[in-house]
Order: sequence, then structure tokens, then C-alpha cells
Amino acid sequence: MSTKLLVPLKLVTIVTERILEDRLLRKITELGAKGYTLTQASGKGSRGIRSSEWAGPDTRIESLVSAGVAEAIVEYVAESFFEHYAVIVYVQDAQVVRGEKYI
Amino acid sequence: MSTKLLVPLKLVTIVTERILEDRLLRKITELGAKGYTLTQASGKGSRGIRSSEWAGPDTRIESLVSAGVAEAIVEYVAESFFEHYAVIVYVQDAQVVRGEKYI
Amino acid sequence: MSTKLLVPLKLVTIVTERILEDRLLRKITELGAKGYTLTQASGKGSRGIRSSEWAGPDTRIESLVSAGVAEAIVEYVAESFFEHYAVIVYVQDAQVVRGEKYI
Amino acid sequence: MENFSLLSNLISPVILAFVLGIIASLVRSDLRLPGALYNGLSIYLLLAIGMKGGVELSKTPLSVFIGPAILTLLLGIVTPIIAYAVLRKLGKIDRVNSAAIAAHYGSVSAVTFIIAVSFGTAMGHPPEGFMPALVAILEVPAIVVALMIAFVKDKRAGSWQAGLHEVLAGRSVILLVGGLIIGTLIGAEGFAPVEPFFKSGFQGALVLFLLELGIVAAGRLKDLKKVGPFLIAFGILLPIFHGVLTVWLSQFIGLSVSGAAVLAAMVSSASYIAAPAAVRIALPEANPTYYLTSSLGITFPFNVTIGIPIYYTLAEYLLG
Amino acid sequence: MENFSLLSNLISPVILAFVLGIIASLVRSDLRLPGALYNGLSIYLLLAIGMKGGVELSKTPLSVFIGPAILTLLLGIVTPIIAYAVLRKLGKIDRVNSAAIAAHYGSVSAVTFIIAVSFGTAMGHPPEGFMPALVAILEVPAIVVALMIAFVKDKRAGSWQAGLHEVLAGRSVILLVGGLIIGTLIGAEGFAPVEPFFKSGFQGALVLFLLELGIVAAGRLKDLKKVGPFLIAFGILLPIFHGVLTVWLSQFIGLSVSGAAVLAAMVSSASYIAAPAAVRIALPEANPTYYLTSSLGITFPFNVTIGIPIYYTLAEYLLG
Amino acid sequence: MENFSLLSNLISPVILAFVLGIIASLVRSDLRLPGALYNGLSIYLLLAIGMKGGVELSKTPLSVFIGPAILTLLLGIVTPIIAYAVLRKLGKIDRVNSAAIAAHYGSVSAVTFIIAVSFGTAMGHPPEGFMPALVAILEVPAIVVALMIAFVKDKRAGSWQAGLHEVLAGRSVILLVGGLIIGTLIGAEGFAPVEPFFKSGFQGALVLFLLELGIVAAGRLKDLKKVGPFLIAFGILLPIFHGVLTVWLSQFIGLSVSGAAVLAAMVSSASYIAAPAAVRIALPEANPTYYLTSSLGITFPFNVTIGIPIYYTLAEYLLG
Ligand SMILES: Nc1ncnc2c1ncn2[C@@H]1O[C@H](COP(=O)(O)O)[C@@H](O)[C@H]1O
Ligand SMILES: Nc1ncnc2c1ncn2[C@@H]1O[C@H](COP(=O)(O)O)[C@@H](O)[C@H]1O
Ligand SMILES: Nc1ncnc2c1ncn2[C@@H]1O[C@H](COP(=O)(O)O)[C@@H](O)[C@H]1O
Ligand code: NA
Ligand code: NA
Ligand code: NA
Repeated sequence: MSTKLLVPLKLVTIVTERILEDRLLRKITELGAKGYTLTQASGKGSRGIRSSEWAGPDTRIESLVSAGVAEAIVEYVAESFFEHYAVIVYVQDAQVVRGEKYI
Repeated sequence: MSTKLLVPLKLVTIVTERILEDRLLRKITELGAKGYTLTQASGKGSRGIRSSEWAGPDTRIESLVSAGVAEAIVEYVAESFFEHYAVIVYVQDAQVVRGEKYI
Repeated sequence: MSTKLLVPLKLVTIVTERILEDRLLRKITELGAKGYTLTQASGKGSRGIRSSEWAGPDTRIESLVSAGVAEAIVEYVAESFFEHYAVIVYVQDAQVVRGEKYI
Repeated sequence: MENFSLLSNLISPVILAFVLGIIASLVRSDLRLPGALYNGLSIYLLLAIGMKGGVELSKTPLSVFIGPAILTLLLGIVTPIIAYAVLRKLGKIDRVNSAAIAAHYGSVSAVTFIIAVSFGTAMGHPPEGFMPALVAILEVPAIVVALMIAFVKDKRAGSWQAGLHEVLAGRSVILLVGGLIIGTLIGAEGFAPVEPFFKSGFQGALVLFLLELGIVAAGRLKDLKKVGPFLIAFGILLPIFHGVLTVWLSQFIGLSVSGAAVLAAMVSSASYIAAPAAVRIALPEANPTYYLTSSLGITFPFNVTIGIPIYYTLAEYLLG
Repeated sequence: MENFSLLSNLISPVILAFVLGIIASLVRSDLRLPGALYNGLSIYLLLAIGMKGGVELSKTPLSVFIGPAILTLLLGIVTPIIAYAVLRKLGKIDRVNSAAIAAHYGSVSAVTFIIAVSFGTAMGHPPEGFMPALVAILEVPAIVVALMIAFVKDKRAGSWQAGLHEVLAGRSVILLVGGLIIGTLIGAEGFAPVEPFFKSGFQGALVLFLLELGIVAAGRLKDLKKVGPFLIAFGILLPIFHGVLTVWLSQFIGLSVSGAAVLAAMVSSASYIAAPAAVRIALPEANPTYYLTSSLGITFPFNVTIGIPIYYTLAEYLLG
Repeated sequence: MENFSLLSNLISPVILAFVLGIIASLVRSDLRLPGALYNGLSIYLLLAIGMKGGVELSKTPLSVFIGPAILTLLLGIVTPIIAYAVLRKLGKIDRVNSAAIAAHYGSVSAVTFIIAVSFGTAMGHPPEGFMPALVAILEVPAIVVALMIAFVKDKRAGSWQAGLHEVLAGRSVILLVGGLIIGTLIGAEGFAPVEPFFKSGFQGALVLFLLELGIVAAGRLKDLKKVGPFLIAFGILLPIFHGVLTVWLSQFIGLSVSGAAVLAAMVSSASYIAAPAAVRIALPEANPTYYLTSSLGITFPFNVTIGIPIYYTLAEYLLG
């Protein structure tokens, strides 16, 4: 794409237990995310059984951020949640329209 | 990936107010999108408060299109909605199975 | 991103009729996927009319897998479902935290 | 019994809600029942039908029930064969689509059944209480027969077993049959505490359900062109034929006038919940436009407005 | 009629559920009504209001209804103009935001209406049965008038036609007007079978709805600072003015005390379902914080707690 | 009172719906209550319990209520300690998992409570009306005690405060306590208009809820192997012990036979809504398979089928 409107950013996606949603959103905002998009999800992973059917389904958090913020989020989630909670985090490239808004 | 089935296309994702959904879908179809996938979303961005809780939650539109169509969609959305509506648009690369269908 | 935590994997996304969900999930697990994330979706594609409004809305399956597994999934879906069912499949790159878990 | 008039049927809240749904869709309203609610209502309605039927069945001597049960079973086997023959011979429709449509017209629409019961009840002639048990009997065989027809000659893309599982373990059958068994076990006394929920609320819940069904059916109307004149005629004439046949046969098994009319409405109706799911799995090559548009866009509206009064009038004439 | 007391209103289950919702939000509870349920309840409530109104309308002579109908229509045209003038002149608020807010205060909140009716009914003074028809009459004109004001001088980012379509084909109007027509057609007899669902369940459903409305309104409270003291005062004083005006005018059209009080509650209320959607489409430049916070965060709680007893007391004084 | 029979309990519509849900899951049916509906039903049920309890409480002299209230509070503190000791000593289960399970068995399952009340009511022996207030009293303390045990010695991954907030501001407590207060404030008269919704519909709504609970519980059954024989025995024997203890203590506080049996059912039951959420937050190291499978897959089905009749029979024997 050659459009001058587009800014290259990182798209961080986190899928995790609903019960962590509030804490995670507060934290990624602190770490510099200017916004996020949430969708309801369900899924299967290494933790065969989870309480998510009781605590409501999983949550899927997407946030477009700069590379630095992405790194901070990734580190925070890995350290705080990987051991005990059902969680997956991945990072992708994205060309964002008027992306400077989100840096 | 080396599969001959795959065609490189652009994945355009738009997250915006539900109230714009109809208009946007009609327009991106006009601009050349052959299909789209919708998911319900909610979120936070620069416009602290929005009517979305009343007009229903946000909508997340994904469309796999050629680079040219992606550019047209990006420009259309930026011009028509960025000023007054809650909206975010980004473009990613994707390898699409039997992708020629969508061009 | 330079974080040592990240492993490059493939993100395979499948959007298809709800009625195929069980069969697809069983199969992609067989083919080597270690997990998946599901979201409810709706959409429009080449098959103007589908039974999805009756069989429930579409399903959107995302799975982070190695390149080899991605290829196997893509081939399986293309062969088994492309002819008669509403389905779209695409593959993207993703940097996954502690990604070795998913290989 | 001049009361079995078309007009008094048309101005019931249930039918008018259906019309309102169609209008809402035509004016491109944002009105839609949330999917979760629509699913919830269908679970409620099917379970309620089953339980009420079971409660009644627990009071019915087998000798009274056996005749209607056997007739219903027979009609569930014969009507898909009739439908298939008509589609192949007169309609020149290919084998797989004919079988797919036949599965729908042999099976039954629970909502048409409910409206037929309400119609009679509102006229002061409630049908036999065990009718819901007949819905359960009518639901499955036609789908099995139609799939057998489709699979007998050719290799198919879909899976016959998966399709069968989809019907038998599908929520329609689970809820209807499960409800029947629960109702039979608990009887009238055990049903009493849940009666306000499942009986008093029933007609109102149906209003909301039909509002959404109207919206969905309106979406089908735009496909009328695609299905062509033959299928439109088929969607009206086959139900009439099946209905007339049923009323005529009902003479010999001791059903009341209302019972015969309701059974006719059931037999003439086309499934649009259980059958589409099973057919989509077993016969993916079949075009959903054909079977959905004819069953939901043509036969359902025809039956609930014009068909049901016809069946009642005929039953009154033959059995009254 | 000393019973029209503030306290007896405040301790109704409906108001207390609203308060519970606010508290749940303040203590950051995870309590939320699922979106599908909230939507479903609003569909149920609007359709129920419409149908009950229609049933009553079918019994009402035109001569009785025509006066209140005309007054309601006039107030629907005049009140947005008053609101606009106050916002522009006293509040110095820019044209587009003034028009947006005026659309809300000219239109009507169906929930405020229901609570006003319940209040009178609980006091033993049910208002005229045809009041829901007035809700339908009051809903649309103000939005049209306010959009006209906004579009008459300037070029706008939004589309006037799209906004109008949003109101007219919006679910509030479809369900209220559709329900009215259905109710009128079926009459009391046709309504009987669905009455347990739509009438007996109504107050309880409202409890759940207000629980969620409390949660949402609490979310608005944190924006009180942003809207400033003028809009807070406006959100309390304009309703009182509109309410008093309505009660005074009701003297001349033969409404009962309760009827006048309920009409006052309607006219004084601010829309937060139909108007926001239409305004968002037609006037995207307007800031939703202003119109949502004032209508939902200020005027709605004020009206259902203090406003309604005031209108009843005044109506009793003037018309009693 | 030979009526307190196992069989008459087992053939209630509520239990049969639970069984139907299990069967639907075993035959891999697509039947599932939509999540929004399931959540909505749980909100409805909890609020209804609370409000009805509050209405009754408003009529109950403190002198009658105080004894049962204190006993309930004591049991809420003692039972998690008993459970913890058994798990540690006999089961050799590690500290954090023992505390997690103890939190569940000290707290209460609202559905078990409702079924115990229905059982007595169906037998013609409704328990004291204020029992729902005891549910609210029993819900929280055990979770606090169990978390204290877990946090007292070790540093933990989770947050004790966050866990506590999760219980106290969780929807179970908000709805139960909020409902109690609303019910107490409005009294019987204020409750009358919402009674059809919250009381008549209650048993029926419970049927739908248990249908889904059966589906979910069936999903747990496949984990029975993973939890091992000790936890299976624990999930049956501890409830019996707690139930017997409660009935025996009830002698001294003036509860009726039914009241004692219902309190026994409550105390013996294990929470599967409030406790899992709190424990997941505060003790993420604990394995949910253990506490969910034992509370939902073992204790809940045991109690509602066999446990409740046992507690009634014992209460009849000791207090009758
Ligand atoms: N390989 C994967 N691909 C996509 N999503 C996954 C994958 N593994 C796990 N997930 C998601 O992450 C959640 C937690 O995974 P886990 O912590 O491995 O149990 C699951 O419920 C899935 O929604
Ligand atoms: N940085 C971001 N990352 C992901 N989604 C975002 C971001 N910023 C905004 N959004 C989404 O876009 C919507 C509109 O954003 P805005 O126009 O900034 O209020 C929000 O409600 C979010 O769903
Ligand atoms: N170009 C596209 N972009 C995004 N999603 C699509 C596209 N085409 C189809 N889809 C999705 O895939 C489903 C099936 O498409 P089809 O098989 O073409 O009818 C649709 O319902 C959409 O959800
Ligand atoms: Na049929
Ligand atoms: Na107004
Ligand atoms: Na307990």
C-alpha cells in the first residue's frame, strides 16, 4: 500500500479469561495503549479445563500500538499471567489509517 | 507458505459505530469488496464517550480485497467518517486460499 | 520487535458455517493445532444465500500454528469444504509470545 | 362453525406480529430480535409443546392414541415420497435438490402446528391434547426417507450419518421428545408449578417469535424470483394436497374435527428448523435458496393465513 | 389524594432496581444485563405499550381522543423549539448541539411514561387507557423539528434523510405504532390469550430493564462535570417547565388528573433511545456527551423520582 | 410424612430438565441455552430469591430470625474449616487446592437452595419465608475464611483483595443482598405488581436454567477420572456430614422441619457461581478441575437427587 494516510504499527492480540479483562485493560492503557477493541471469544488451549464457562466466555483484546508499547505489553502479560491463567498473546504488523493518533 | 492455493491480498479491518454499518457495507461493496465478515465488538478510543451503548455495540468489519480496493476503502472511510465518528481502520497482509475469488 | 519471547508462527483464520464447526475443530486438532479461538461472526460472500441464519451465525476460527500445520489445514479445508460450503480461509504472520507452546 | 373464517384467523396477534416483522424488514428497520433471544424462545416453545403434550399423553388411553400415531407415522413416510415424485416428474428438478426439498415438506413446522392449535382453541374447539406427541412423530421420518432417496444411487459430498445425527440429536427432537417424556412422567400435578411459565406465557412468547420470523421470511421474499414459478406453485398446491389427504384419512381414526384440521396443518407444513440443518450437513450440494424460500417464504405464510382455515373448513365438512 | 407522595414513589421496586443498578456500577460490580436481554426487554416493553394502547384505543370514541391527540402533537412541535431557544439564548450553546439536545427534550422517554402510569395506578388512579397512543404521537415530531432547525441554515456532515429514516423506521416507532395497530385490530378479545405475557409480566420485566438502566446511567454520572452547571440546571428546570405547561393545558381537553400528570411526565421527559440514534446519524458533529448525559443522567432520574410526584400533585391541584 | 420420598423428588420437572441436559450433552446435541439467556436467567433467579426473602423478612420479628441467622453465620465460618481439614489430612491435597475447594463447600449453591424449598413446598411443607436471607448470609463468610487460610502462610500469585472484591461486588451478592433490601423496603404490597413476573414464572425459569446446568455438568463428568476417588467420596460424604450437622443444630433455634432441611441443603451445598470467580482471581494456582468438578459434577447432582430427601427425612425424624 502506498497511501500516505497509513502508519505502520503493531497489532497486539490477547485472548484470555474474562475475569482478567478489567485488570488487563487498565494495565495496557498505563503502558501506553491509546485504545482497544474487545470481542467475545471462546476457545481451547493447553489448559484443558478453565472456569471460563462460569466466569463468562473468554475475551479477545486487540490494540494497535507502537513497537515499544507492544513490547511492554507482551512482557507484562507474559510475566503476570502466563503461569496461572489461560492466555495467548501475539503481535502482528498493521498499516493504520491516521496511525499517528495511536502512538 | 508455499502452497499454490494461496494468493496475497489485503485484509482491511474497520471498527466503528453500529449505526454506520449499513452505509459502510454498501459502500465497500461498491468499491469492489467481494465479501466481508462482521463481528460484534466494543472498545475504547480517543472519543471517550459514544452513543454506541445505545445504538448497540460497535461493529468490526473485515474484508479481504486487492491492494487497490483496500486503498479505495481506506480513503473513503478516512474522508467520510474520521472527523465525526468513532472509527479505526487498518490494513494487513494475508495469504488467502483460492484468493482469486475475492479480486 | 526484538523481544526474545516471540516466536514467528502462522495465524490461520477460517470463517465458515456454524454447522461445520465441530468437524473442523476436530480435524485441525488432528492436523496439529494445539489450540484455537472462536468468535461468532456473520457475513456476506459469493454464496448469496446460506442457511446460516437458521443454523446460527457463522463461526470464525483462529489458530496459531507452525507453517507446516497451516499448510495442512489450508489444504484440508480447500479440498473438503470449498465446493459446497460458505467458507473463507487465510493465513497471516504473527509473532507469538512463548510461541514454542503452540508448535 | 362458520366461525372458522379467514378473517378471524388473520387478525390474531400472532399473525399480525408476523406481518409487522415483514413490514419492518421492508422499510429497512433496525428491528431484529437478538439471536440469543430468538434461540431462547425456540427452546422455550419446543420444550413447552413437548411438556404439555406429555402431560396430556399421560391421561390418554393407548387405544385412543394409537390410531393417530400410526397415521402420522405413515404420512411422515409417504409425504416426502409424494413431494419427491412431484418435484422430479413435474418440476424436472435434479435429484439432490428434489430430495432436499422433499425432506422439508415431509417433516413438520412446529410453529404452524401451534398456530393451528390456537386457531381451533380460539374458535372454541381445542384439538386433542396429545397432538404435540404427533409433532414429535412427524418430525424425523420424512428427513430419513428423503436422505435415503438421495443417497441410494449416488455418491454424495455430505455424510448421511452426520445428517441423521443432526436430526436425531438436534435440539428440535431433543426438546420435543425430552419434553414429552418429562410431561408424561410428571403428569398434570407435577406440571402445575411450572404451568404459569410454560402455558400462560406461551401465546405471548409466540408473538415475539413470529415478529422475528416475519423479518427473516421477508428476507426470503426477495428470492422468489430465483426459485421460479414452479416452486411457488408447488409451495402452495402440495400443502393443500397433503392437507386434504390428511383430513380425508382422519375420518378413519377417530380424530375430532379440530384434531383432523391440526394434523392436516402439520402434515401440509414444511420444516424450517430441523430439516435445513440436517440437509445442509447431509446434502451440501443442494441449494438452500430452493428449500428455504419455498418452506419459509411460501408455504409457511400460506398455511398460517389461508391453509389452516381451509383445513378446518374441510374437516368440519367431512367429519363435523 | 395526599397519597401522591414522593416517598411512596421512591420505594417502588422499579425505582429501587434503578438505584441498585447505580450502586452496582459504583462498587464496580460485574453485574450487567446481557446486551441481548436488554434489547429483548426493550422490544417487549415497547410492543406491550403499543398493543395495550391499541386495545384501549379500540374502545375509545374519537371525540374523547382527538383533544389529547392534538395537544400532544402541538407540544411535540413546540417543546423542541422552546428547548432550542433556551439552549441558544441562555446557554450560549452552539447551533448544532442545541438542535441535538432539543430533539431529545422534545421527544419522549417510554420508560418515564411507564413509570408515570404505574405511579398513578398504584395510587388507585389509573390514567386513560389510550395514553400509549400519545407516546407514539409524541415520539417523532420533535426530532423532525429539531433536525429542520439544524439543517435549515448550514451544510451538515450528516444526512437529514438518513436521520429521518432512522426515527421513522427505528424500532421504537415500528414497535409502538405497529403494536398500536395490532392492538386496535385485535381488541380486548383478541388480546386475551397474550395478556398474561404482555400485561402480568410487564412490571417485573421493567424491574430488570431499570436495573440495567441504572448501571448505564451511573456510567453517565461521571460526565456530569464535562457537561457543566448550565446543562445540569437545564436538565431539571426545563422538564419542570414543560410539565407545568402540559398540566395547565390539559385543563382544556378533558383529561383526568392522572392523564394530565402522565402527559406532563411524557412531555417533560427526554428521549434516550429513538433520538440518540437519529441525531447520531443526522448530526454527527453534535457531542453525544451533552445530549446523553443530560437526558439519561439528569432528566430521567429527576423525573422518575421527583418530577412525577410533582406533576401529579399539580394536576390534582389544578384539575382535581 | 412418608411423602418425602426420593422418587417424588426425582420426577419434578426441574430435576428432569437437568437430566435432559445431561442426556443432550451425552448424545452431542447442538442444544445449548445461549449465554445471554443463561446469564439473564441467573440474574432473574437471584433477584427473585432476594426480593421474595426481603418481603418475608419485612414480616418476620427479629426474635424469630436472629437464631437461624447466627447459626447460619457460624456454619459459614466452621464448614470451610472442616472442609479444609478433611482435604489436607485425609486427602493429602496441597494447601492452595484445599483452600480453594473449602471456599466452595463453605459457601452455598442458590439453585440447590431453590430446589430444596420447592421440594418441601411440593410436599405441602413450605419452609420459613425468610430462608433466602440465610442464603445471603451463607454466601460470603466461607469464601473469606478459605482465602484467609490460603493467604496466611504463603505469598500467593493472586490478590486477596481482588478476590474479596469479586465476591462482595459480584453479581450473586449484589442481587441477593440488593433484592433482600428492596423486598424489605417494598413489603408485600409493593411486591404485588411484580409478583406475576418474579413468583409465578420462577419454577418455569428454573426448568430452563437446569437444562443448561445439566449440559454444563455433563461436560464436567468426563473429568471425574482426573479428580480421583478421594474427591468423589468427599463430594458426597462431606455434604452428608454438613447436612446432618445442620439438622441436628437446627433443633436448638426453633426452625420448622422444612426450614431445618432447607438450611441443611444450603450448608451441605457447594457454590459454583460466586466461589469459582473469587477463587480464580485470588488463588489462580488452584486447579479449577478440582473445585468445579467436585462442586458441580458431584455434589450438586447428589444433593438435588438424594441429599435433599435425606435431609428432610432426618429433619422429620429429629424435629417432627
Ligand atoms: N494455538 C492457538 N491458536 C489460537 N488460539 C489459541 C491457541 N492456543 C490457545 N489459544 C487461545 O488462548 C486461550 C488460552 O489458552 P491456554 O492458556 O493455552 O489454555 C484458549 O482458550 C484459546 O482461546
Ligand atoms: N489503538 C487502538 N487499538 C485498537 N482499537 C482501537 C484503538 N483505538 C480505537 N480503537 C477502536 O476504534 C473505536 C473508535 O475509536 P476512536 O474513534 O478513537 O474513539 C474504539 O471504540 C475501539 O474499538
Ligand atoms: N472478501 C471477503 N472478505 C472477508 N470475508 C469474506 C470475504 N468473502 C467471504 N467472506 C466470509 O466468508 C463467508 C463465506 O463466503 P462465501 O463462501 O464466499 O459465501 C462469508 O459469509 C463471509 O463471512
Ligand atoms: Na409436512
Ligand atoms: Na419531551
Ligand atoms: Na456449603
